[in-house]
Amino acid sequence: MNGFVLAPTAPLGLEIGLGLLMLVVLSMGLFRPSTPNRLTGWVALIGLLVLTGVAFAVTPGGSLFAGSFQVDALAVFAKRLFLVSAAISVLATLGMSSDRFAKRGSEYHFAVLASLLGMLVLSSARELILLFVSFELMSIPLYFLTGFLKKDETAGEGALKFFLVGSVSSAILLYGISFIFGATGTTNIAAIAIAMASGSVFVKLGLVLTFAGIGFKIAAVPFHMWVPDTYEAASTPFVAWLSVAPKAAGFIVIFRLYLEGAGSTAMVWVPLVSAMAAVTIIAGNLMAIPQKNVKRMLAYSGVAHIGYLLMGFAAVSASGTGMILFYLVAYLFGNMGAFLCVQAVGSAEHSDDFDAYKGLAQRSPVLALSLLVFLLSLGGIPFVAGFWAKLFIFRAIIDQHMYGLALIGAMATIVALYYYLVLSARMYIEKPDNPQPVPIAAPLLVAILLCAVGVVVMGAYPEPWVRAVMDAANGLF
Amino acid sequence: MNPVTLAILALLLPAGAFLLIGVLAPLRRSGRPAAFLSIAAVATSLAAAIRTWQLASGSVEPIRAAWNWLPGANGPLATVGVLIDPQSSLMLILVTLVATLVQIYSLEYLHDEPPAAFGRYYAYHSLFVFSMMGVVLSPNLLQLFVCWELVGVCSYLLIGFWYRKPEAARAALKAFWTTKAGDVGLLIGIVLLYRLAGTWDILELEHMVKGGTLATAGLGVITFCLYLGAMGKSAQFPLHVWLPDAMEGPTPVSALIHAATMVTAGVYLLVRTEFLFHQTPQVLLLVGWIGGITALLAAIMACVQTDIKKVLAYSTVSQLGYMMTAVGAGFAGAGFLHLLTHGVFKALLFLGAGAVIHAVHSNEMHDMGGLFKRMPQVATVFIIGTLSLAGVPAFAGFISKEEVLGATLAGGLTGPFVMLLTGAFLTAFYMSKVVFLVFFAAPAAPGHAHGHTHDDGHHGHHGDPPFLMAGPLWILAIAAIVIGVYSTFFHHAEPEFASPGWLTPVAVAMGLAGIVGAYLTYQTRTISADTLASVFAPIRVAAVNKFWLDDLYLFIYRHILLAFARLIGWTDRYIVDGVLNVISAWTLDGGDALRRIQTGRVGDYIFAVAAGLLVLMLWMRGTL
Amino acid sequence: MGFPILSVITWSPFVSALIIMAFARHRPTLVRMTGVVGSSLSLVLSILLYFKYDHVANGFQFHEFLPLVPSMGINYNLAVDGWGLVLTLLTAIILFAGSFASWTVKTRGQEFYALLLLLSTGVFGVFASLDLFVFFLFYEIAVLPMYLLIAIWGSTGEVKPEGMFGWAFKRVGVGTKEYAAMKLTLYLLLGSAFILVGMLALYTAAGSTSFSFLDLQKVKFDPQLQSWVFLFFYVGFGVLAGIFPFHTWSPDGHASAPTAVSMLHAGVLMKLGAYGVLRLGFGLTPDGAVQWAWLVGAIACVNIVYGALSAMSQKDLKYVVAYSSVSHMGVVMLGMATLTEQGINGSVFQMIAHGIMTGLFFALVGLVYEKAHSREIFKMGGFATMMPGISTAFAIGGFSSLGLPATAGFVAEFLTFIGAWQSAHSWWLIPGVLGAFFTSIYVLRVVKQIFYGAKSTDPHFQDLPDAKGTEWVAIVVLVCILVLFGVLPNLMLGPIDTTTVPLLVKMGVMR
Amino acid sequence: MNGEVLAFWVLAVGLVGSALNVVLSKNLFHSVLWLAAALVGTAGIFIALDAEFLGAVQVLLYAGGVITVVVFAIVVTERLVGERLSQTSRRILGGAVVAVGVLAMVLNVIRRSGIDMPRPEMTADITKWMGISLLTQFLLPFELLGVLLLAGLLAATYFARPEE
Amino acid sequence: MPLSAYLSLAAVLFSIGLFGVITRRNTVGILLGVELMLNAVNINFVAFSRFHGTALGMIFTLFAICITVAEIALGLALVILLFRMRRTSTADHIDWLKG
Repeated sequence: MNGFVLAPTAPLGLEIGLGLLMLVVLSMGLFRPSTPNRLTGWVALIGLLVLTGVAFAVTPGGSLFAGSFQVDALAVFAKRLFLVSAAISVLATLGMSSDRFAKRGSEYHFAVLASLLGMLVLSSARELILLFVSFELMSIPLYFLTGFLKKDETAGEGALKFFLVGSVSSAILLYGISFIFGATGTTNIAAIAIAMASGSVFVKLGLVLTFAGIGFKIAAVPFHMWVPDTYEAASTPFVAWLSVAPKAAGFIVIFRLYLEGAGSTAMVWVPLVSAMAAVTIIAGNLMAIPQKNVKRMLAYSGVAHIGYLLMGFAAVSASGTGMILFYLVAYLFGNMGAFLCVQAVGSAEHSDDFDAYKGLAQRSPVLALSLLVFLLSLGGIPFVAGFWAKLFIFRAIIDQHMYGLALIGAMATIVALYYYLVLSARMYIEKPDNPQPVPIAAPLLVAILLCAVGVVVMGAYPEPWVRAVMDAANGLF
Repeated sequence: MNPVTLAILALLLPAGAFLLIGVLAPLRRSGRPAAFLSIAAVATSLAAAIRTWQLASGSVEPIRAAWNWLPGANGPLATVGVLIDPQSSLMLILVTLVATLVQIYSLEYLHDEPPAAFGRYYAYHSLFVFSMMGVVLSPNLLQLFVCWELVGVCSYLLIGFWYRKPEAARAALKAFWTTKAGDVGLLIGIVLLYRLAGTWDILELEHMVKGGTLATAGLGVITFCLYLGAMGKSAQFPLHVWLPDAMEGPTPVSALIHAATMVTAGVYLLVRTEFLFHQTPQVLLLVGWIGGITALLAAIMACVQTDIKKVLAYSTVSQLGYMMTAVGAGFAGAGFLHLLTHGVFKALLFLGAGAVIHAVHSNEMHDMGGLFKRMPQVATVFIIGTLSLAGVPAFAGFISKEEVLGATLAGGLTGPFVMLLTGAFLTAFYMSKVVFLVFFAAPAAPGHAHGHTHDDGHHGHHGDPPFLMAGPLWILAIAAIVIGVYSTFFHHAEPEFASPGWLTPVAVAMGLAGIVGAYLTYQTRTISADTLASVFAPIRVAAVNKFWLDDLYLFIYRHILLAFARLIGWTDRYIVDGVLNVISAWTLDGGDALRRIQTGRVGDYIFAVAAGLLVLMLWMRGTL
Repeated sequence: MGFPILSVITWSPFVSALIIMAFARHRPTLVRMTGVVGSSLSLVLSILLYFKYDHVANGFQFHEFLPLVPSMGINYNLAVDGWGLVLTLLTAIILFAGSFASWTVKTRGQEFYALLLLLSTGVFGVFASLDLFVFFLFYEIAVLPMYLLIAIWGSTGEVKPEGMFGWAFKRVGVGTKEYAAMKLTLYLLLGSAFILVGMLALYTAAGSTSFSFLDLQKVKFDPQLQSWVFLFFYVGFGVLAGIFPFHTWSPDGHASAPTAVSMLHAGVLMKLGAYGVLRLGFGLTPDGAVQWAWLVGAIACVNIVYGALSAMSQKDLKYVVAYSSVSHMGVVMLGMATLTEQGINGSVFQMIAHGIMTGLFFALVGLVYEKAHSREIFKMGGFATMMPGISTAFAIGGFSSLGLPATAGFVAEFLTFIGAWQSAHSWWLIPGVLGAFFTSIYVLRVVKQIFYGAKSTDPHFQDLPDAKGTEWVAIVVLVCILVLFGVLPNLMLGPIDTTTVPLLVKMGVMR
Repeated sequence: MNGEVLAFWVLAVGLVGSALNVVLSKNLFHSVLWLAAALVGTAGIFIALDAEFLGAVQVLLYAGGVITVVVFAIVVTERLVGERLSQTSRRILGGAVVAVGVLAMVLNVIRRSGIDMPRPEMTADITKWMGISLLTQFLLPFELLGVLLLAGLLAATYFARPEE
Repeated sequence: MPLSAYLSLAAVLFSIGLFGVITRRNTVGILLGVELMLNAVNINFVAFSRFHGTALGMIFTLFAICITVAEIALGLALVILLFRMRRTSTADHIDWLKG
């Protein structure tokens, strides 16, 4: 009998599981032990690993609430991505030295999981209300997580900026959604494509406004300005996650709203999006150049990466979409890895400045090599994941004959390589001030190596990943 | 053995010697063994050359053999091989003969050199002999060019043999650059020829010309370019400037390369391609005139030299002018004949001068004087050479000079003929001047000469040279006489042209007048040299200053070429690279500037979001 | 399939690099020996390859095939034709010489050898790849290690920030090795961005099914597409080939780089660029090539003369050699732009000739620098007395570079000139010949200044030793090959010609 | 002019006026009070649109809850700083341009949309329908909202709590 | 009143709110502006909902209001946190992170 009762909720299995995990984590906070420990973190990690395992076992199919929650291929793909990134982030957090993570671990991990819950639901949401609520559920814990180290002099500032810009953006987003709803009279996402096809101005206005809102989330220029400040202020393992997962979620929303079922009507966005992509790539890369703080540099470079992802959007094709997903996965490993390396160096040197990286190759060869690999991946160099990601994106837009955009993207890569190389030069060329090896907490090291393996494996053998992303993307068209 | 095998053998022996000496460092450093190897090789070559000539003179048709060198879709693009005909086999003998003698001579002449340098010298020599024979035997113009350039390199290396002397290093460079400038023309000519004719083979080309299948349009440019090459190698005005400086090299080198063989390669080239030049009479005319000018100007300059080698060098330039004039007149045979005889007696003169220099340790004539008593053998052979050069009957130079003069007149080149005739007088004059100053007159600057006398003990051989040096001198002297006597009295080859009867007496008179003039001026001092100088003051000044050509070239090199290069170098660094750096700097600055919009004030961030929203809406207003 | 000879050639340096990194830490002798063994293996197999190549059948041979990303049509597909054959041999020779020329690298020698070998794997791979994509991957491997190689082991020069752009010079730090390394790397990567875009354009235009050169070659692309794709290839690869005005990375980069890196970079990597233009530009977009030949040739002429004049004005020995590369690469580009059999043969042959001679030059400059600690031409003098071997080799290199017969340089230049005169733009001959003449001026001037003439009175320049021991290997090998190919050009020209002719037939400029 | 129209205009004028005061008032406290007025006015609009339940929610949650919290915050911060909070504005010109621009664009779209459909009659009890659908169709967002509020609450207390 | 009237009213309110968030220097002031914007959104939803004859928009509004409350609570907590640390609630003064 029980099986029958639970059966209808099967598509929600992951979310329910996550909810239970949240419950456990939260209640562990209620029974706070006298000596702070990181048990909640481990519990959260193990739970996440289990869920990740389940996610990889899930096959697409199944829907709930009259189709407003649907577990299609894209959703499954996204959920896996979110879970993996969250697991890596939580794993890396276990290596954090600040005892706040031990004392307030329950709140921290609850917030992470809550935000993750928002992402998981978001990836399946096919209905505007659900989409919006899950979007907000994803966002609000992020503000909290940004300010988590509230005793740090800048954490609050980062959180406040993130929050203020975020709430303005979400108001704009909601305003846009109201027009979309108004144009169709329904909150079903499938109706949007139909309304677009009929040439409804409200739905277009709504989508423009919504785009500004999502632009904030994915940090496209000029909606990106919170990014460097927030990244600099927040705890690094969290930033690693922040720089990847919510961005991916933003793109999932874009797929759902702008591309799914839209067919050729989606072409209307091409000029706008390509212009935005170009501006984002150029501005992001330029602003990354003069940075002295590696986290800020990575933040700006992350902005530039969003531009490449937008290029994939501008391609408006199954391959473009698929390649965004591929890029996101490559970016997940590359960017998270890079941030985790920053964490490793930062906790040893108490500085995220470039100077802290002097002679890293001679101090900790593994760490330096990992960071180099991540940087190369971000720079789009062959044999690491980022190369294929950029390549596929370029290929997608060249398929659409947008050669100029491809060229801008390709040239901007050179600028990006400049600052990546400057950092590499610090690591490999200069002599260390302090020849001691950098101490790295075991969980952090494991997380870094995981990312490195991901980057290299994807770079060496992209085929299965390509197939996976194309399976996920094909459903949209 | 058939002539081809012989010729190849002759060709490859010195090459083998060069490789052995060049690659086997111990052999090279041992000095004398290397020299013997080289001499053995070149002597064998001489024998092979003589045998080849014998065989070839029996055959009516030229003998040719060729192997593929550069591939091409439609048959080979270029071949290498040998072409044996009377011209090439005669020339081959000249080259190998002089080379053999010079190499033997050098054994003694350079015996003070350290063994390693000695070995190096013979390595270069072997390479030179190989290359020169390559030029001579070449059946096509490309191979000729290849060997031609190698010859140039050997010349460069041998002029710069005493590279520690800055003058030698500079002279080597100057020789290379000047001849190279001419070679640029030759190269262009060869390249152009390929498109026009599709072949470089001399026989094929000749066949085409005879068959009338060779287009004449554009041929003038080609022959002119070929002539440019010859001009550089054969030191024609205004590219003659390198040859006098080349005297910085060891004297045997001057004898071999800068008198007998290499410098005549240009003439040889023109002789070889005579049929082409006949298609382009304008170019031929140019060749004639420039030859005449060269002959005269060089003779004038020879008169004002005080360095014995320089006199001989200008004399060589002048004689090359003679040969060229004959070619330009349309009678290459005459030029070629002069080439052969000149090769013999000029080598003789140089080697003789070398013997003197070897004894005196100076090139300056005022350090010499009255040497006849001390070095009677050297003086004798030197006088034989001088008489040959002056065109005195029964000496080698006589008949060929007659031929040249006759050819010039027959070719209708009256202007050049007058120049040559004047030149004949001057030639006799300056050569006799050398003879009188060096061998007969009292030392001009006794004090100076005395300064040397106490060195005698050190140098030991202030008399006739030892056998190794004297032998070659005598062989050449005898050759000069034999050729002279044979051609003056026994063998009257039917000339291709008719010369007027007055020509021979006038020419001989010119030569004798020159000798007499020199005798009066420098031996008896009846005519004051100073008076002569003041009478011809303007010409003298010009001649002493080499007609300011060196200054002109130096100016072009320093103040035009190098200055322009500096300008380009500066442009590359500060403009071309500068623009790149500016773009880079702008990118960096752009990052800096753009970074400033990140004010840190959240109000600005929000403003950016709102403004971005407005931009999005404005952008999409067309579709809204 | 048999013995994967190409893969072994390509990957044996890589494996050596791995061995070095894994086992040879702080054991310099083992490092060197491993490097030499790895490069020797490549060399021996390349020579074997040359002899096993069926010169009659010609075309691509020694195919190796391994699916890599089948869904995109990317395969690991190696094969060589005549060009690939000779260029592989060239690479092997230079690598072999380079591994000896690096004998004296003291600091972090292990990493140096590893990077150097890694780089050569990239170069081998480029010449052997039939798959465009793998080609590109190898291309990147060949370019990237350069950054570290120059930035770590390079030398910093001196450039006065002057002129109206002086501020920019200060801003970017012109003259430092970091600057040189960065400029070189970024410039070349910029080029590869163009290549990538062009490559993808062809790939998609052909139906996105295969990156194979053989497949793409069969497609008749739209002329307009060809037109701009060719330009992309030209600019992209041209940057590496040092075309004006994108050549400025070359002098700075080569001057700053350590000896073996300069050898490999100027000797082989620049050829990669020219090879790319020829293989991809001419092979895949023939109409574009025909359309733009005038531009390629005109810029090549600028390169030749401009490079030579720039070289003439340099005071730093390495800069002279570097600028001479710019000039000589102009000959390579000019040859192909002629669209004639001789021209393209000359172009490829010049790749070989220049590769060898510039490798030789850099090896010698490295030796001179090692012994005299100076690259200032006009401070040195009379070195021939002390280092006769080096000066002789230098002179032979110089002769080759000025196109003296019996050295490889002559054959290359001569063929190019023949091609130029037969092309549609016969005036190209003039700058070409002029360049050769200018080369004779600057090269021999340098030779004279440094090696001949009176001995310099500078106390640093007394009692300098000649090359000794392993230092001879690179010099002797390169000199011998330079002369060998000059005397017997058919060794190389045979295979080259059999590849050139079908290309020209395909391009429709030859029956 | 019927009652609805009159109500609309009165509410509209009141709303816009109070909204302007919210953004222009020098005194932060006054701004808050004007916001309360605007929120109540909005509730009036809701009622005019037959959404009485929402109007009630608006008044209770917003005007009641939000304003209280804001006032509380202001009071707390004023107490901390010991003086009255006044506020000034900057970027007025830029803000005005952007705001007017956005307004113009939106109004233009509204004008051109031709959306003016007739206002249908109310057929069912909206409140009841809302209640039912919240627990059926919108159960999931409803649950998530609970999580969200919990997370928000946690976060707010975490930040606002003085140092432990 | 026609739908467009409600929509226009909402648009005006939204723009005023937007003006407010841009120009306000006090963090609380910015939050008030956000409230105005969200208010406008809610009017939009309700109006559309009413004219479409569906309650979906009202449900949306309900969610929006609740989320807004959570948001504003969080925001004010942050303001207090910042105020405690920096002694200011003027947004422009909170600019340690920049560049």
